[in-house]
Amino acid sequence: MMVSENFEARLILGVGILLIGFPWFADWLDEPYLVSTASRIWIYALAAMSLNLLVGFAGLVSFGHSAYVGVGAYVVGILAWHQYEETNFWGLPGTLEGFISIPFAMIVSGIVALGIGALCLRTRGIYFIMITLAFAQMLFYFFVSLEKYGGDDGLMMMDGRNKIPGLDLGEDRQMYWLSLVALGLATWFLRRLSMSRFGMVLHALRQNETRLKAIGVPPYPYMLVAFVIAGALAGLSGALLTNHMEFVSPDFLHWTRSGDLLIMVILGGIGTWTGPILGAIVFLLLEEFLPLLFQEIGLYLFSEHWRLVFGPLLIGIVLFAKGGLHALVFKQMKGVDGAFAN
Amino acid sequence: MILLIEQLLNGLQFGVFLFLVSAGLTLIFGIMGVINLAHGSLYMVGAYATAIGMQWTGSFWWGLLMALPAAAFTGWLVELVIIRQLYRRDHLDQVLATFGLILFLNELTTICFGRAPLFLSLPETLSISVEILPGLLYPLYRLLIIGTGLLLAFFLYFLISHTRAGMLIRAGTTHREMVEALGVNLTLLNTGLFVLGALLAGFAGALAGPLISVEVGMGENVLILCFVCIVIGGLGSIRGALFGALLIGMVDTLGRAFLASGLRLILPLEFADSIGAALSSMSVYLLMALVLIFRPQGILPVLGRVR
Amino acid sequence: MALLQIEQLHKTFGAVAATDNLSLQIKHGELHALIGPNGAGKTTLISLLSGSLQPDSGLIQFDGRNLLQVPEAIRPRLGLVRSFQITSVFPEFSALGNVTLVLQSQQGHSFRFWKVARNDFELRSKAKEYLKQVGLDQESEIPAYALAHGQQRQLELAMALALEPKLLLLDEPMAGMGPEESLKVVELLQQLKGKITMLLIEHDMDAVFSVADRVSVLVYGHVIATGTPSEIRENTEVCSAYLGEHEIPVAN
Amino acid sequence: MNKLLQILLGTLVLGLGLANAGVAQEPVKIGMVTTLSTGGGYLGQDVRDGFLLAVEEEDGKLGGVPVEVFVEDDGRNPVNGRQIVKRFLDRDRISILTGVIFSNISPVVAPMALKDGIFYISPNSAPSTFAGKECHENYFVVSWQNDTLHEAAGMGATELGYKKALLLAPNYQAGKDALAGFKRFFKGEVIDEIYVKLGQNDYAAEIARIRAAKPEMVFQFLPGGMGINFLKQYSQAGLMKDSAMVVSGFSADIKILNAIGDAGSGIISTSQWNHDLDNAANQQFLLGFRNKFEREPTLYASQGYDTAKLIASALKATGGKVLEDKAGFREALKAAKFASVRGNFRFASNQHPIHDLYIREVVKKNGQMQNRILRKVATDHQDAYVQECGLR
Repeated sequence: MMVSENFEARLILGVGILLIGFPWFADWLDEPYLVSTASRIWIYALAAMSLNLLVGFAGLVSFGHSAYVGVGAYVVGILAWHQYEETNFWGLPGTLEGFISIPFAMIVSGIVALGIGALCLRTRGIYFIMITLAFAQMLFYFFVSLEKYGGDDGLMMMDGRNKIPGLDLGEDRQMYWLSLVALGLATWFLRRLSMSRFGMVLHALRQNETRLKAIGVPPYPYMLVAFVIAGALAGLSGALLTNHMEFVSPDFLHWTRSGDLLIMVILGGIGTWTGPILGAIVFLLLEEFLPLLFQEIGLYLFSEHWRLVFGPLLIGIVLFAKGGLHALVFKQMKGVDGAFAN
Repeated sequence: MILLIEQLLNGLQFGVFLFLVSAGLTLIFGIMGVINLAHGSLYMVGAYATAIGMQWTGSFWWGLLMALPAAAFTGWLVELVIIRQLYRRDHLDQVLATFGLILFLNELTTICFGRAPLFLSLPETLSISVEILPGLLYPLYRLLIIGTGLLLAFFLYFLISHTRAGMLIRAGTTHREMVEALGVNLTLLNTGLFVLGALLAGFAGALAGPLISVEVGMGENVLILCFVCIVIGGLGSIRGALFGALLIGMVDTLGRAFLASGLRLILPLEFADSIGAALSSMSVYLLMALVLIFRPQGILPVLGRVR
Repeated sequence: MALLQIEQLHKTFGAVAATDNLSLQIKHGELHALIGPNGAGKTTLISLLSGSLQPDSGLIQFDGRNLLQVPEAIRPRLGLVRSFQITSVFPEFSALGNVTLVLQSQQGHSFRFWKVARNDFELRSKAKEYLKQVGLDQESEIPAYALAHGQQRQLELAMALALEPKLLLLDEPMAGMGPEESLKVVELLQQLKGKITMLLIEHDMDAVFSVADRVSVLVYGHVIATGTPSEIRENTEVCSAYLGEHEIPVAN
Repeated sequence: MNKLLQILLGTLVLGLGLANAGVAQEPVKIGMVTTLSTGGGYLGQDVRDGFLLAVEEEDGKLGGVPVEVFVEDDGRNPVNGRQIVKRFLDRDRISILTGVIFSNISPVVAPMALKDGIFYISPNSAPSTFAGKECHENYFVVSWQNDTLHEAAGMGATELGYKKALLLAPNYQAGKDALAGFKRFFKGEVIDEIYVKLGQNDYAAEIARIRAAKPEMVFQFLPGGMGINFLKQYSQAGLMKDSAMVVSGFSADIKILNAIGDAGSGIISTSQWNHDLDNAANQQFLLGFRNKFEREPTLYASQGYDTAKLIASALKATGGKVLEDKAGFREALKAAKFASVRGNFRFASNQHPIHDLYIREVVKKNGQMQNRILRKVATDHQDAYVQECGLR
């Protein structure tokens, strides 16, 4: 079982290294804008990854994950805005320094996750799904009503993307590399995490909570810490997203965004390593290129109504491809279900 | 005072309306253990059927009548083709599949009826306001909704608690295996139940038609609210759904009605307005969070329910 | 002073009194068997002790400590450990993984995020010992879901032992085992006798009467008799309670 | 795995690239990112149709210069909008970006275009930032500044002699701007302001509040479906006769009037354009539009048409040079030498329009609800942010 997982890890590493070269590949295709699409994919993959820590590791189905993405995104946006307006944020000056605002975004998201998690984790199952959704909705309306920061229209980063010494994020390739590296680091970190003692407890938690209690491990603190870590990583992806878009709006927190993330995870394969990444890739590519594709092959009805195909596609994957794309890709290998087995 | 009564009526009307959609949702979850995100689409189908029916016949009543078979049929089809595959799957799969279903149904509707919202107007006889108290004018149609809604609620209550089918349903929510062991044809029961839910949702959609624009995606907005209702009330219980729906209806309406003006007493105007508006749009979710924190099983959970 | 002291314990579900004015004492080091007809409330008692149920009234003293104030997840740390009637292991973990996790939990909190757990060889070799003890050392690398039912029961036992219990609550450890498997378990219990105090719930009367130091008989949530196996055999009340249920084997 | 996907995708897109390449005389490429889906979709459809009508009049040319127009739907989602514009810039290499409908899209896409050095010409959305501090030499607005029609409503209400007004808007920026705009020119007293949730569609509670407050008039800015629902419920509640309804043009376009039917009669609304404006350009526009699409144009269609005509005038002046001669093209745009369907039209220094504004009344004419101009409320009106703009 470990074999398949190690293989998967090596595969991710290898492909990841290859992908560093993607911008040149895009140039060769004379389609430089693919670079920006790809960065967006890596950023969402990161968010999906962090959600997978809850859904896949600990078995906690959070339906409000976009909240933490959004909070992280807003932190970067708001700091940049204060920098531009040369005003203070509770006495603190705004900033464009990536080294300050991105970690800060992670911290704030983490703290928010701590607060929300502390309350939500008292519930289980569908109740947990709904209460996480509830808090996400509250945050959504909170940001909508934040007139000072653009309310519903959101905030632009007037002075462009964050500044990171040695990097020029204004340049799309460097933004791409940053996103790719962030995703890589997160994956590595989460992998270490899942193999650590902490990870073992999470996996155990997913498998049999009563038993875990019976061997003297109170689940709550572990779930909470997992929740915070996931929140912080989501915050990171949010921070990157704002940079990529040079814009942030409450739309980032809308409940359908949480749905999208969940779908990426399920689509790709819950509790697997390649799953969330595959899910993000396929989901976003379909979303962006299905219309164009149909346009090209002359099915104009579908090019406008591509969801007519996308919807059944999702259903099909649920009904016939148990374990998502991951299972499809790796089905020749055994023990996908036991991918985490110690 | 008059204002307060009128707002209470509004809350009641909204609540009753939410109940119609929630009832199906909670039963379907209760007995089949299926989270059906596409329930809102059935509501949409009802609304569209009414709109189309009205365009053909020119009569609101015929439209209303058409909504029921349309919704029922759609429900039956959906249950047969998709939901049936999901009974034994976990919530995640159900969420994903029914989400796909939403996309599909919405897009289909768009193709058939276009994106521009449809609007249906009430027959003259209904589009008037009646004076129910001296000085209190209230739209007749909304009164009608309250009436029918409460009637249906009572009917459902009777169905669940005083009929054999209801007995099975109640048993099914708590001891599924036991019911199966009794040799009851669960498939039939499920289909019937699903269609019943679809009927209610469709009817709600039909009622909503003349009040709000009939457009693609109208289902989702209602859906989320209804989930809140049934979760607050306690999943799987009709009583809970009714309670939750009325509670949400009241809280939402009264929040919108009085929160802002209330805050103005303690806060400077512009703050009061925006904070009030923000709070009132959050109020529903705030309520749900509070309920779940203190009653993680909802307020009126199904007794003996094993999670 | 007994290790476990139960006094006037009450627990009712609706109208049914599953535990009715139940009092019981378990001495240090003894193997105390608890028998009784189906629905006598045996498993309920285990649940009350392990903390997954709260009594309506009564007192439970464990090791001179009021147990009712200790949350479920903490009780194992005091040395009060249960095994489950319905097999309950971590299916995706290997047998070894299951026991390792138990040992890990024994070493206090698991907020260690970086070191790879399975490289903790000291822990794993210790885990292997327990597997050996229950005769699972051959299957240590097999994921639990792939183990035979009997083997899962043995794993269950190994996990319980790994918690180094002062008092081990065994809820029908031989349920669904083949004869030779149950024989293994009986031997194991023989070995453990004296080392660990045990409360054994078991339907297999031969097993019970061959290993138990003392036996208590539970009927309708109430202990009607406690004594050595031989005393219990003579007890007429018990026979009437068991009339037609089990016949009690005569020692030869 | 994902590499494979990328390659597949790559080839697909390569195909697209080829498809758009190799036209005889290289046409001027215009990207139109607009909103065709969602409830607000009809706005984008009308802008598009109005624009393409003008192109069709010259069969494929504007100002005698061949143009290629790429139209894509942003679904009112800034994220999609950004991706589309990215594609426009990097793949299609457009030189003019237009079409944006909603003010949550423009702040995202406009800077992209401007940073890329191409021209941005808005047929609709015009947030205050770009009229003031953030105004840009390559940023033009043909429609109006976002506040304009609300300001006009304020003037209109004053001229019609209303003293006590109650204001209603969604609790978001555009909504607040709208009320601010109205108050800027309303002389009477505002007895209450109600903010509702964006996307709300049942207004029982608010209507009850209005009934209790008994204002002379109600000014509301509830875009798209929201407004329609409100108006229907408002008239169902029988309030139309007690308190007049004054709105900005958006809330009373022909589409909405058809939707609410008789409930709409008597609504006062403001606009920079109306079908009964008597000028040659308008006649031509109405004729063409009705023939081609067999429906009544909304003010959005007129804006799309004007936008195309403006571009045409500039292309004519520079002989088709856009990015080759930015300064020239910019001057030509500024000059705005085209016959607007709204009559007088010229650009202020912030390159937003200076034009006349009217109040209209909804009347039933041979079975059809329609807007009839009551009177002009402002001549050569220009927006309030022009001073903040550095351009001269």
